[in-house]
Amino acid sequence: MQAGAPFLLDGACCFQHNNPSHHGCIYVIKSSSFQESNHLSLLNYIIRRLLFMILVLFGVSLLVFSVLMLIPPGMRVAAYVTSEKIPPDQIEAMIKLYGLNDPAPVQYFRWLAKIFRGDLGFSATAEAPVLDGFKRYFPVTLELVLYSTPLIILVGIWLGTVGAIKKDRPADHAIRILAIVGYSLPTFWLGLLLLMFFYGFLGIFPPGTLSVEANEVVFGSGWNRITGLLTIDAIINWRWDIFLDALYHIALPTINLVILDSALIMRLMRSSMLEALGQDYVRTALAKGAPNRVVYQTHVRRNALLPVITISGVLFAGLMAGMVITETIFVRKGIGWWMARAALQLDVPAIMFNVLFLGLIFVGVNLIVDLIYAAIDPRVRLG
Amino acid sequence: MSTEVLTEDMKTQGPSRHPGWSEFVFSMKRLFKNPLTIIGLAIILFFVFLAIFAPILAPPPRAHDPFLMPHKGWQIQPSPPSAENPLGTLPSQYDILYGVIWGTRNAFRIGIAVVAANLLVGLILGSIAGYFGGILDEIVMRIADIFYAIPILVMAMALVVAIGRGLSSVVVVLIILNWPTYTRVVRSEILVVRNMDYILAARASGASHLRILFKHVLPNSIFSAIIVASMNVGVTVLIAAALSFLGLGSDSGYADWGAMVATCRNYIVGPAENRLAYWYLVFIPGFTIALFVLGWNLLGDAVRDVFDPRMRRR
Amino acid sequence: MEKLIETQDLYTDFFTFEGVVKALNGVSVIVNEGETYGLVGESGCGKSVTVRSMMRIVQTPGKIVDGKVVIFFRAEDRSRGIDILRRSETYMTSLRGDSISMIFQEASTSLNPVLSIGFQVGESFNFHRRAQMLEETIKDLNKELSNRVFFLTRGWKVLQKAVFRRELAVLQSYESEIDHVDHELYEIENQNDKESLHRKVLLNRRRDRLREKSFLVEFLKRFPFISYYQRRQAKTVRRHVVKLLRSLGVSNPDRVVDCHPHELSGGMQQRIVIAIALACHPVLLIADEPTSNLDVTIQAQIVDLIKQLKQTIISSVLFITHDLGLVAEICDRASVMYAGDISETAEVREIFHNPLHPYTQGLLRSVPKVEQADKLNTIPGTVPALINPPSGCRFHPRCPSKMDVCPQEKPPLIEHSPGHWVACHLYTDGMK
Amino acid sequence: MKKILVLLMVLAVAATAFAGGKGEEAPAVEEAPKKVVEEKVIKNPDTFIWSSYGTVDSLDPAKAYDNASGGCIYNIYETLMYFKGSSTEELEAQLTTQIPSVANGLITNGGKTYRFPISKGVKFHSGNELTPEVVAYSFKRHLVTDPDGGPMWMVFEPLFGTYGSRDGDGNIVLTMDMLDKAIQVQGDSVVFNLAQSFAPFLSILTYNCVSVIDKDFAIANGDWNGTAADIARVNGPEEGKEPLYEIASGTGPYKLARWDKGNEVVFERFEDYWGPKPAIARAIYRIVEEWSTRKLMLLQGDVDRGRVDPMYFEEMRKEPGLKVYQKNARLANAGINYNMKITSVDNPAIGSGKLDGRGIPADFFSDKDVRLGFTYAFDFETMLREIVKGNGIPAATPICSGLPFFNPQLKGYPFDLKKAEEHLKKAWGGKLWQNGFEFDMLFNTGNEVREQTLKMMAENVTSLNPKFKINVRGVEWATYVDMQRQRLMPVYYIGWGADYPDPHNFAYPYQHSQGLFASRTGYNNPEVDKLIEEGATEADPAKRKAIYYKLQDMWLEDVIGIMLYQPVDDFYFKDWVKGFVFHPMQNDPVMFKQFSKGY
Repeated sequence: MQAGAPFLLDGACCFQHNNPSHHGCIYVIKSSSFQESNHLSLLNYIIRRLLFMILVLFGVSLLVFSVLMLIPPGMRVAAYVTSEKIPPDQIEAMIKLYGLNDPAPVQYFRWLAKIFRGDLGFSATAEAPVLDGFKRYFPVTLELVLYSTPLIILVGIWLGTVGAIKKDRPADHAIRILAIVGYSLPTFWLGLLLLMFFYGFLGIFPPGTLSVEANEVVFGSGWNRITGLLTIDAIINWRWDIFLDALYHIALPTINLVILDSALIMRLMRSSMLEALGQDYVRTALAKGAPNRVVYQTHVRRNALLPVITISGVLFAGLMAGMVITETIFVRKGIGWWMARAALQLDVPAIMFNVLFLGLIFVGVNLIVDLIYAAIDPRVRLG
Repeated sequence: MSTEVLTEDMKTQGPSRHPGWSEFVFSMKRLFKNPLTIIGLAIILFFVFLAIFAPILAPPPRAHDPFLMPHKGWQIQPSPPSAENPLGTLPSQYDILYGVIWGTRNAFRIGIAVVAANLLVGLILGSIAGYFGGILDEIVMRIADIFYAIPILVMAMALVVAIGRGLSSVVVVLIILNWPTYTRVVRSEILVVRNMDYILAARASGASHLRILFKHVLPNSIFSAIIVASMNVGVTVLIAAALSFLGLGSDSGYADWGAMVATCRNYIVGPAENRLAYWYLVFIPGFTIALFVLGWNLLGDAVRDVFDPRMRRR
Repeated sequence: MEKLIETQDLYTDFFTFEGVVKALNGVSVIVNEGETYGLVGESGCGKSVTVRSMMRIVQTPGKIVDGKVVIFFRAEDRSRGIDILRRSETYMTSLRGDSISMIFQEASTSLNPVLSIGFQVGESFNFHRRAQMLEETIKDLNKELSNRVFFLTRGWKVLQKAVFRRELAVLQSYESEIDHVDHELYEIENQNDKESLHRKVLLNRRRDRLREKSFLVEFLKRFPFISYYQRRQAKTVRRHVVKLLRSLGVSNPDRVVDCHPHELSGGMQQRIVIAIALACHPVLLIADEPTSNLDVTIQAQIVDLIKQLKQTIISSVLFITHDLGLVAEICDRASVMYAGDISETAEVREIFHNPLHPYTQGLLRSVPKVEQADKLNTIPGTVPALINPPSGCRFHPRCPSKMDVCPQEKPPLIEHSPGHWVACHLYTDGMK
Repeated sequence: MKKILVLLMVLAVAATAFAGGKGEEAPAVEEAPKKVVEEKVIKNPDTFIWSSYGTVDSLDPAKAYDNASGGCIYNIYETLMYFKGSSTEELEAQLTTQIPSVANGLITNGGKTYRFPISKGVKFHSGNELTPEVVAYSFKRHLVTDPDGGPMWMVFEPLFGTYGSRDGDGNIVLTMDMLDKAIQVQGDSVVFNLAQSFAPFLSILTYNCVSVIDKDFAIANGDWNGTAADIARVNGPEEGKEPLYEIASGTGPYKLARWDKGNEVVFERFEDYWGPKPAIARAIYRIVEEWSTRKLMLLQGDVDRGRVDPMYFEEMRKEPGLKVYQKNARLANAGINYNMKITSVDNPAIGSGKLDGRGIPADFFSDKDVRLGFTYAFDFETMLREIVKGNGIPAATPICSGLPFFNPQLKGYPFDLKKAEEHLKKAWGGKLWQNGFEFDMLFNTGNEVREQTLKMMAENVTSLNPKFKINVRGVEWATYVDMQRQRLMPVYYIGWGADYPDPHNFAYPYQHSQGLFASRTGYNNPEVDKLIEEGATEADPAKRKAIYYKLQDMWLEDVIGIMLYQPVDDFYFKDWVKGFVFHPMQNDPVMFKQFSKGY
């Protein structure tokens, strides 16, 4: 849900619009000569950003790990304790077995070493080695992301634009209210409402990822699992019934995410459109005899998109947080669902891995965002 | 040769108060012309009313622990709205109305506490980073980056589990995890203000850093931070609610909206005769949260429209 | 002398949160064919608003509430003129940048930062000379096809050609029609009886149908990737742009076209803006303080450029400035504006030697002279806020020779001596 | 705005279209069960799907100590013998040809030697033959592996009189010759030599932790190779590192087809199973956490059995199209134990740690009057009626109905606030009453019954005297485990399910000073300890009866805690399911071989 995101978003959109990046690693340079080619500088920019990424990830791992070390071993071992019947001295034995009593640095470097050996540890919540768990859960999330993100962006930008163009007309008001309500709704509540109405009352759009029959097919023999993304695999296996079934199950969560997250883009897009509309170059375009359509599409939109792009990285973080709740409610066993459990059961290996993974994605997304930004806005030089 | 001279010295005869002030007055005027502001305020005031008069509206059965919701018996099956429970009950007969009313206090406690604390931290770190810049800035901001890279909800969950569930720990955790936002805002504002003429002038006239910081820089950058804060109260409550929903807020039976919604998860589908039998469970507590947050967001939105440099005078 | 364009007491308001800003208070200006006309006044007196109103590009929250803007250069009707405020937006777009065009102060902000120079200049051609562009493109393609090409490339070129042909055809039919329809509509505007209203509706419908020209073409032009074929035609446009820039004395234009505004110097930017305006050889060029915030040498260059263009391409220039010196230098006639009113209009020489309006006198007095010894004398008081402007003559609070009639009624613009108009109670017969 | 409306409409249309298109996969909830009934359509007729929420921990018999894992293992592996039908005393042979008894001379040496003739012609899923060596290996292997938190302790107790293969510091004390001495192959049979005679031994041998595994298969997959040198390697494996964690080859009626962790375990019929051929070809244990989902799947017949929690029995009994087996008493019970030796160092649960009204002393409950007071203040009727909703049999002592030597006459203390008050007045020489107290009662979050019960108890006690304060707090499982370990909780809410149907299995943990719960609560009564040890080793039923009756009396006399109830369970099947036989100790899932589908 919008946990965190709007914090960043509002901070970003109303006070940092002049700074294209959240990292301050991107410079707006007014260069008077146009001889220089920026390919080289672009390359070393990317390299520097990758190094920076590694640095951040290291920091993240250190931070998260030390936080987890604050938790007493007796609690961390609980991830492995499944029943009340286990006597205390056996718990002690487990603590020793997993070396939870060692000083934090020792544990950290043990963990680090293991990672470099490719052993990410065993996740008690996934009941499998972390990597297996990841392989199992990630496609589910990825699929949802792949379906919802484009929708979120399109809907958000479209409605935002309409709102700006039709400023202070009924449509605008409707959209503004939609947006503000949209991001005031608790993710979980909206999810439950959708579920109650569609699934409980109408008996359609069930939770989960597949219907029982489809499940049999997918897990049965004769189904080759290539991507792990149900819809894609369905097409590869030429099973349109499965494809539809998967869509049928992914529809509700997608709607849920779209309603919630597009609200933010909507808002930002509208305001930045309005800002752009007031600029002098719009006047120039008009004086040139440009029809309104051209003014909006060529002159205004590109400029208006800049701030939207800027925050899309942050939006992604919001989306990930939304996953935790959405997946929990719609019983889609993906990364979000996994993380929620891991966090509740203090499944240290899983938490560490997921946090790092998401951190990686987050930083990566921001890098891409900066590149796109630079591509759209010629004033920006990366380097 | 131009008449700019003439127009210049005309301008100087304008109002000679602090540049921010007249601006502020104007903004306030504008703020209250906006219907959204009024609606938002109305909603918030309504909740304030609930919070203040909770003891009268819903007299607590156990004075020393008013947040514990009253219940008649232990029937786990929730019962629909009736004379004695106007809004129905949660599983094991906790009165929803009572929960809604007393939950208001919790909501405010969380929202205000977290935002205020974050604001403070943000101001301190932000002004240090922004004003002095250099290595300090680097350090603070890189740490902020690290925090941004951590998925907040997950980290919050783990932390709450670690320091023991309950609203107080939710508050603490949110404070720990959210400071970078404010720090950033304050910093970027200060970076803008820092090089303004009157600051330079003050510096030239040999005023001490602290003095400049407190007399000139902060007063001008604190605004936006406060605005962000006002916009974030709602959001904070949302996150807290989400945590409670995931089972990390207070225990069931305590007046906490998120936890109340959580109890309804097993009652989405009603019995055969009426599939929507438990609508009140799902609907009422969640609606309360939504309304509360909506109130703050409406206000925050209006405030932003007014104070946001880009949206001014449109 | 032939009138070229005329505004008849124009009222433009800005609906801001502070209140309604009455920016124009019945402005009447006449620009004759072949002259350079100056509009003088302090910043914020409504010069720019006037010209923007003339082009109907007043941006929100501004709105033209009353008045007429009549043009006389369309062949359609020279005697009566056409009130463009009553014409359709489509008509206006065909007018703007084609027969009337405009250059702005702050060249840096009036260029779109994210679009290349070539594109921004080229747009003018695309809007108003599209047919020509297409024809040339097709001609080029024919030439290329005449000598032997690899068959795939050939296929591609043939395809492009076909599409361009189609577009051209559509465009021509559209233009002929739209003009016709628009004219009819305009005719109807003036007499309004029952069946003409009905016809009006019909015509409007027809125009709308025309507007979405040919679905195929529009689709091909807009759809991502498919629209790639447009590059070919862009090439032609580019050629023209380069030519234009060179003619405006831009050094190595074929590199400049690929630049973005921020890569150019201020003077260069201003040249580009001018280029955009002149692309289609307008009849009237409106120059809105083109030289402000440029350093003096550049200023001179720009001014010379405009002068020389005046001789070559454009028939008339409407030159806006707060710089009396400049007015004296280049204008034939000029009006002095104050707070949304025209206070005085006359030959430039007349204005400088025999200013009638107290404000004009004040202005002239406040210009520093070389041999000046005593301190520079100024007009007391400040420009009034136009939300609630002074009643009657808006200048009266600052007027040295204020009379009790001034606050009461607004002085009409009267022809004091031939060709010298002034709006001041000193000269109305209404002096009691 | 219009556009938005259109969008919504399109969505709605799409939704309905989906619904129409997939009529039989997701029929509108209302008519689903009815339809099935009248048309008599059986969904996936030769597959049996058992849905519940317990996650499978490990498929290694030596590790599995929870219902879900156990249930799966029983379908794959077999033990030497198992219970007949729903009896808890009568055994039937599985991999042995005869059930040892003193009568048939297979139990000798005063009940210290057991001989099991191993049946022939039994095949493992891998095709390997069952031999006495394999059986012996299986037992030794399980003892050697002995994972932490596993059930192997119950085999160590009779064979070696210890409770595990490691001592307190984790050093391995189990040696090869101990094993060879205890478990021997003689001809066609396997012989066990016990440390001392142990009455429940036979019933212990029904537990999944002594399932017979496929020796060659196991060794091929890196399991213990049978030598002393290899013991250290396989002993005490980490979670998920047990050799047989996710692979299996047993003699059971079903073989493991697939374990999609956290989602489902799929079994396929083992065609050359030695016993009668099971009717169901394919059985699935599917994990469905969400109750509403599980419920709907059951109603629509997408699953044949859905686990239902007591709180929903009432509403589910109304649902059409189901076959319900009501009120089956499990061999399990729940109780609240008073902690008489609370760890007092930085323990937030006991406040000030003194009897000053703001806390309680560490030995608060060592005063019998306190215990009696609390016990009398406990309202059995309400709990059974409203919290457990009548799905429990009131229990007086740990030894519950269905166990041998259960004393049906005994009654627990009645709900009587008067008595409670007078006892609390007496407690701590009256200081308790005048100063009052405050402490926390803790439960693991999510366990609603515990939560309600403790809250009710707290409310009753605190209603006696405004100076009494009890905070009922929920803690996460992690915290809960930690607090148990450190013995921090003033009262323990405890649940115990039988490992084997013998009073020893209940008396020991609850009452023996070394037992799981008693040790946690610091209860130590040498006389009781002596009795329990005798009870275990005593062979003569009559004598045992006396012992256990005594123990039950002593429980009530010492008021170690409040025995709450013995859970009774409803089992909900789709009405086409046939052949379910309830067993008081059954796992979840049960053995699939008993089922068939049809009307």
